[in-house]
Amino acid sequence: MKEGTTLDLTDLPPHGLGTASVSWWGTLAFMLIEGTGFALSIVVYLYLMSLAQRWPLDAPPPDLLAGTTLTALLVASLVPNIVLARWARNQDLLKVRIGLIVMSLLGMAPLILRAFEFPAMHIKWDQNAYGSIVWVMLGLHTTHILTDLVETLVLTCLMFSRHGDNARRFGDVSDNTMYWNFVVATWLPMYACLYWVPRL
Amino acid sequence: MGAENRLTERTVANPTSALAAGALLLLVGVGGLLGWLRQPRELRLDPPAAADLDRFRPMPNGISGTPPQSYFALGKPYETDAYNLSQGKRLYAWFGCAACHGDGRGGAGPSLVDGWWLYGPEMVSIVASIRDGRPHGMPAFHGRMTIEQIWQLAGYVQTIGSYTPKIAAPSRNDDKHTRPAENRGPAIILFDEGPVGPEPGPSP
Amino acid sequence: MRAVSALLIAALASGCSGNQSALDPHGAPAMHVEHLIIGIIAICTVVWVLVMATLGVALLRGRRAGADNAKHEARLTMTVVAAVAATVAIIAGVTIASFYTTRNIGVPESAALTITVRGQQWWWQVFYAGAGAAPGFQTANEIHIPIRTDVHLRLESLDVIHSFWVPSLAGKQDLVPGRSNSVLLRAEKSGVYRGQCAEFCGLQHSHMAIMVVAEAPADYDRWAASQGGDAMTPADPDAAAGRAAFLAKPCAACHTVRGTPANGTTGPDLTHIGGRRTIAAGLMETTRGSLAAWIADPQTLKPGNNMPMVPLTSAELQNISAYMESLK
Amino acid sequence: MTGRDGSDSRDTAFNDAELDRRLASVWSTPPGLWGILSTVDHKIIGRRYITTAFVFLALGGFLSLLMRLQLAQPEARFIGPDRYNQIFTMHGTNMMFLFAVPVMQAMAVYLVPLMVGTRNIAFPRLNAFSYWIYLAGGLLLWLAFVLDAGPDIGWFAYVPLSGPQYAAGKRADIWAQMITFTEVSALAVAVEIVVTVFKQRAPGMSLDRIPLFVWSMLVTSFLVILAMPAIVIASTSLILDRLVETHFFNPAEGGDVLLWQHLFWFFGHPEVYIIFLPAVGMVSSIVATFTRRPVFGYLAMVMAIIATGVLAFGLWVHHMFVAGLPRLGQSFFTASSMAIAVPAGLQIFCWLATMWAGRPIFKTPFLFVIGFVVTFVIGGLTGVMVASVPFDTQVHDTYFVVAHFHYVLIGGAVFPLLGAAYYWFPKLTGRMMSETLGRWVFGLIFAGFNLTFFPMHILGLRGMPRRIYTYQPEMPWSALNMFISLSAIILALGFLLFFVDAIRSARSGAAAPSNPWGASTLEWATSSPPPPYNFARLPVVGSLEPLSDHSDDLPVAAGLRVDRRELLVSSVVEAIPEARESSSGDSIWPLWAALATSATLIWSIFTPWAVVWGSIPVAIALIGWFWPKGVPEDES
Repeated sequence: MKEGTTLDLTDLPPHGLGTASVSWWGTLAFMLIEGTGFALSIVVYLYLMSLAQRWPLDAPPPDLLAGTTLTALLVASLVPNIVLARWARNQDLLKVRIGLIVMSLLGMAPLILRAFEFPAMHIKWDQNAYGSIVWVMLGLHTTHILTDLVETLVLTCLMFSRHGDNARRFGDVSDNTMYWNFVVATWLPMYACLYWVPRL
Repeated sequence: MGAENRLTERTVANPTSALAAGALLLLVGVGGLLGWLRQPRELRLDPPAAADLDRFRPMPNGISGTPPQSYFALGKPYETDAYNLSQGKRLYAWFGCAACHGDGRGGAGPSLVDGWWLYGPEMVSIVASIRDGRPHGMPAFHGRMTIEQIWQLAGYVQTIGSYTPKIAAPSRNDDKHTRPAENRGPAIILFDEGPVGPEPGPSP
Repeated sequence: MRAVSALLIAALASGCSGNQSALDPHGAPAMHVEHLIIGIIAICTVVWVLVMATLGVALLRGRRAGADNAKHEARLTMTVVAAVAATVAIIAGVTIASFYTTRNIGVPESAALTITVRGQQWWWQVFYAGAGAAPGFQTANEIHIPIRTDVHLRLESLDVIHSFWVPSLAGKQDLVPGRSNSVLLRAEKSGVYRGQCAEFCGLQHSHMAIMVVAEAPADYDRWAASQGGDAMTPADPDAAAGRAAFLAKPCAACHTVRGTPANGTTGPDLTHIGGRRTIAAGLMETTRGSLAAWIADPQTLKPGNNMPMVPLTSAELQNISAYMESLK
Repeated sequence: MTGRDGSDSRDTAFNDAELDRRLASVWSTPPGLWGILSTVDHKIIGRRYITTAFVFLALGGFLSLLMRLQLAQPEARFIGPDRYNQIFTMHGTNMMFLFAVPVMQAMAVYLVPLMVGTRNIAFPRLNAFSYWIYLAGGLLLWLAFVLDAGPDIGWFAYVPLSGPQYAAGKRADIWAQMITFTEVSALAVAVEIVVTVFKQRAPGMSLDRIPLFVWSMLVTSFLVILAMPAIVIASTSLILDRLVETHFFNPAEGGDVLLWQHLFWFFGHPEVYIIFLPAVGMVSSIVATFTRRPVFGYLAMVMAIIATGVLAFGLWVHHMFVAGLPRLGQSFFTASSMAIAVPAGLQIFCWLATMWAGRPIFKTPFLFVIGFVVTFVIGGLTGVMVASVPFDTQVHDTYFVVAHFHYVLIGGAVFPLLGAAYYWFPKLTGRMMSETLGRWVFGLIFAGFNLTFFPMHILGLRGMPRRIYTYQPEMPWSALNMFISLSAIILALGFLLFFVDAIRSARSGAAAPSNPWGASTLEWATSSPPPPYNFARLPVVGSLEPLSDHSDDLPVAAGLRVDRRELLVSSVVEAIPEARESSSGDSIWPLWAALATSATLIWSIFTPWAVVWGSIPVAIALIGWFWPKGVPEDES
C-alpha cells in the first residue's frame, strides 16, 4: 500500500496537558464511575428512608459537630488545592512541593475528624438498616479520602525525587488536585443527606 | 516487510497460545485435584449411617465421650459443614429451644453463648444433652427429633458457644437481631463471669 | 420459516389440553390476559413475516446496473421513515391494549372471600379466616374456592421469595418476605387447577405445586364447614395404632392434627390430609401407598426438604399411613 | 535529553524498512515468559481476552448440555437438585459475566485502537491488569464450582435466598466476589475504550467519521461506567450482610428485599445492551463490507445507538412486574420498555435498506448477519410481549422468558459475534477461516438454535417455570423437552465445529492478505496480523470510509519519535492533533497488582480484616506500577 505523507506532527508538544492529556480524561472517567457509586448510595439511603415508619431508625439524628467541622475543613482545603493546581500548571517545582505538603496534611486532618463521625451517628452498622447505610456511606467516602491521601503522599515523595521536575509529574499533580475537588464535592450532598435529612 | 511480520507474528502468537494452554492445563489440573477433594452436600443420610450416629459412647458421668467411628469417616459433617450448621439453626427455632435458652443467652435454662459449658463443649456431650436430657429441666428430645437432626442442632449449639469464630458458621437471620451473630464469636463477646442458670447435675 | 409459524399455531391450539397453561384460561383475569396474549402474538407474527419478506427480497432481488442512485436513496429513506412510523404506531397500540387489560385484572376493593397464602420452603400454608359462626382453619397446598366468585388472595412469605401462579385462573404474583401482595382469583367453572411456584426458591423449587379446587358454592360451604372441625378419631384398628405411633414419634413435633396432642407448626397441618388431593405440595396423589412411600423416605422423593427420615418399623409405617389416609 | 529529541529519532528520517525495524524494536513484546506476563500490547491482551472468553463459552455450553440431559425426561435423576442449582447458576453467571460482556469488550480492546488508527489502547497497563483480574475472577468461580462450592442462587441472586440465613456456606459470597472481579475488569476496559475513542483517533477522524463499531463500543463503555456501580453497591451490600451482619436486605430491621432487585436490575437491564450494542457495531461492519456500500443512514444509526443506551436505564422495573410494585409505576415502565423497540427497529430497517441497495456477497460472516436478523427480530418481538404487564404475569420466570432472552442474547449477540469471528479472524491471526466449514457451522448453529429455543416459548405458555431441576410425568412437557434436548445436540455440534475450525485455521489456515474482504475501515490498512506498532505511519482520515476512497495511497502523518513508544493525542470532536504522547512500556507491575487485588478479594470472603491487611500489598503494587523508571516514555 503506497502512502503519502500529508501531515507533519514534528512540532507538536511531546506531552499533552489538561484536556490534551490522556490521564486527565482517565481521571474524569473514574470520577464518573465513583460519582455514580456515591449517587447510588444516596439513593439507597433515601429508598430505605421512604420505607421506614420513622427516620432515623431507633437512633437520634447524628451529632453535628464532627461532621460539620469536617465539611468546613474540606471546603477550606479547596483554596490551597486550587492554588496548588495553578502552581502545577505553571510548573513551579518549589511551590508545588510546598503545596503538596500542605495538601498531605489537609488529607490527614479529615481522617482524624472522620474517626469522630462514626460514633456521632449513635448507631452501629449491625443494628439496623439505617446503621448499615450510614456506615457504608461514611466508609465509602473515607476510602476516597484515604486513596487520595496515599496518592498525594506518593506524589510528594516523587516531587522531592529526581523524577520531580517533569511536565508529566506536574500533570499528575494537577489531576490529583482535580480528584481532591471531586472528593470534596461528593461529600457535600452526602453531608446533607447524613446530617440534615434525618432532621427534616 | 512480510518476513518481519511473520517473525513478529510468531513471537506474538506463541506466547499467547502457550499462555492459554498453560492456563487451561492449570485449570484442569487444579480443578481435577480439588474435585477429588470436594465434599458434596449430603441431603439424604443413609439409614444405617444415621442409625450409627446413635451409637456414640459417652463417659459414665455424661460429660464427653467418643463419637461413633462413622462420624469421622463422614468427615465430622456436623461441625464443619455450613449446610448442616444452618439446618441446626433452623431446628433451634423449630423445636422451641428458645423457650428456655432464649436467643442463646439463656432464660429458664442456661446460656449457650457465654463460654461456660456445664457438660463440656464436645459434640458428644451436647448430643447426649439434647437426646437424653439433663437434670434440672433439660428435656430429652429423642422422641421428637431424629438422631441426624440432633447432631445438626448440636453442631449449631457448639458453634454459637465457641470461643473463636469459625469460618463455617451461620450468619445473622432475617429477623430482629438480639445478639451478635455466630460468626462474630459470641463466646468471646458475651463471656460472662461464672455460670448462670442451675448447677450441673450430681458429680460422680 | 413457515414451519416455525405452523409450530406456533399448533402450539396455540394444543395449549387447551394442558392443566397448567396460560392458554387454557378458566377465570376472568386469565381470560383477559389470554386475549391479550393471542392478540399480541398475532400482531408480532405479522410483523415478523413482513420483516422476513423484506429481508428475502432485499437479498435475492435482481439488480440493475446504473440505477438512479439519488432517487433510489430518497425512496429508501422514505421507506425507512414509514417503517419506523409503523413501529411507533404498533408499539403504541400494544401499550394501550396492555394498559386496558391491566385495569381489568386489578384486585377489587372488596372481595367475597379473602384467603391468606403463606409460602414456605417448599410448600404452601393456607389460612381461611372464620366467617360468622364458622371457625377459621389452616390447610396446606390446596385451596378451595367457590366458582364465579372474586377471591382475594393475600400473599405472604415466611422465608424466601416464592411466586403464586395458577395460570388457568390468573397471572402470577410474588410472595415477598416483609411485604404483603394481592392477587385476584376467579374460576368460571368447577375443576381442579394446578399451579406451581414460579420464583426460584431453593432446592425443591421444582416440587412446590398447589391445587386450586373450584366448586359450586354449596360444595364449597360443605367443605369449609368440615375443614373447620377437629380430626376424626379412627375406628379402624390399624389407623388407631397409627394414631398412637404418630403421637409417640417425632411426627407430632412438627405437624398439627387438631383434636390430638400433636400441635407442631413447622410442617403442614395434617388435620384433614386424607381429604386433600395430593401430598408433599403436589408431588403425589394421596393414597395409602404414596403416603407410606413419602413417610418412609422423604429425602429420596424430594431431596433437601425439611421432613426428616424417621426410622419406623414396617408395621408402624403401615399404621401411620392408614391413619393419615383416614384423616378426611 | 533534548539531544535525543532531534530529527534523528523521528520517523521522517527513515525509509520504510528501517522505520519498521526501529518501531519493532521499541514496540515488540520480548519473547519468553517474562514477555507473556509483562506485555501491554492491546493486540496480545485482546487476543488473550477473546480466547479466554471463548473457553468460558465452551465451559458454559457444556453446563447447558448437562441441564438438557437432566430435563430430557420427567423426574430424571442424573443430577440432584443441589448440583443442578449450581449448574444453572454457573451457566447464567458464566455466560453473562465471564463470556458475553468480556468478549465484547475484548473485541473492542483488539479492534478499537486499530479502527481509530492509533498504536496502542489508552492506559495499556490498566488493560493488562484488567485481563489478569478477569482471569482470576473466572478461576475463582470455576474452582469453587469444581469444589462443590459453586453458587446455587441463580445468576441474579435474589435475597433472601442468597442472604445470610438461607444461603449456607461461602457459595453466595463467591458469586458476589466474582462480580467484583468482573466489575473491576469491565470498568477498567470501559475507561480505556472511552479515552482511546475520545483522544487517540487518527487525525481527521472527526465524530462523524467514526466507524459504527467504534460508536457502539463508545456507548457500551458509557453504559458500563454508569450501570456497573449499581451492581458494585449491590454485591458489596450482600457481602456485608453476610459477613458483618449489616441489614440492607433484612425487612425485620428496616432493610428491604426488593432493594436488591432494584439495584440488580438497574445494572442488569443495561447489561443486556452492554452485550447487544457491540453486536450492532459488528453487524454494521459486516453489512457494510458484504453489501459493498456504507450502512444506510449513518446518522440515524448513531442516534439509534445512543437512544438505546439512554433508554436502557429506564427499563429495569420490567423485571419486577410481578413483585407487587404500584400499578402506576409499572405502566410507565411498560411504555419505556416498549419504546426501546423503536431504535432497535430503526437499526433493523437501516440494515435492510443497506442490503436492499447493496450487492450482497454471501460469505460466512454475512450468513451470520442474516441469521441474526431472523432470530433477533423474534427476540425483539417477544421483548415487546414481556414488556406488557398482563402478558408478563403469565410468562415471567417461565421457559417463555428463557426462550426470549436466548433469542436476544444468542440471536442478537452471539450470531453477530460468530460472524465477527469469521470476519476479523484474518486480522487477529493472519490466517483465513474455512469458508466451507463456516457454512456448516452457520447451518448447524442456526438450525440447532431455533429448534432448541423456539419450543421453549410454547413450554412457557403451557406452564413450565424456569429453574426447575425436574418436572412431574403428569405434566404435558416431556415430549417437547426431549425434542429440545435432542436439538441441543445439533447446536452443540455447530459450536464444536466452530472451535475445530478456529483452532485448525489458527494453526494452518490460508495466509490472509491485509484486506481480504475489501473492507473500508482502518484496521484493514495494516498487515494481518498488525505489527506491534499497528501502523508504521499514522493514517490521516478524510472520510467515513478511508480505504474505499484511498485504496492505494492512504494519506499518512509523520513526525513521531521512534526511540520511544509514541502515539498521537487529538481533539475530541474534530480529531485535530494536540500532542505527541508516550505510551507505557511493558511492565510486570499490573500482574503483581492483580495478584494482590485477587488475594485481598478472595481473603475478604472469609474475614473483613482482609481488606485492611490486603490493601498494603495492593498499595505497594500500585506504587511500583506508577513510579517513574527513567525510561524514554517518561520524558516530556
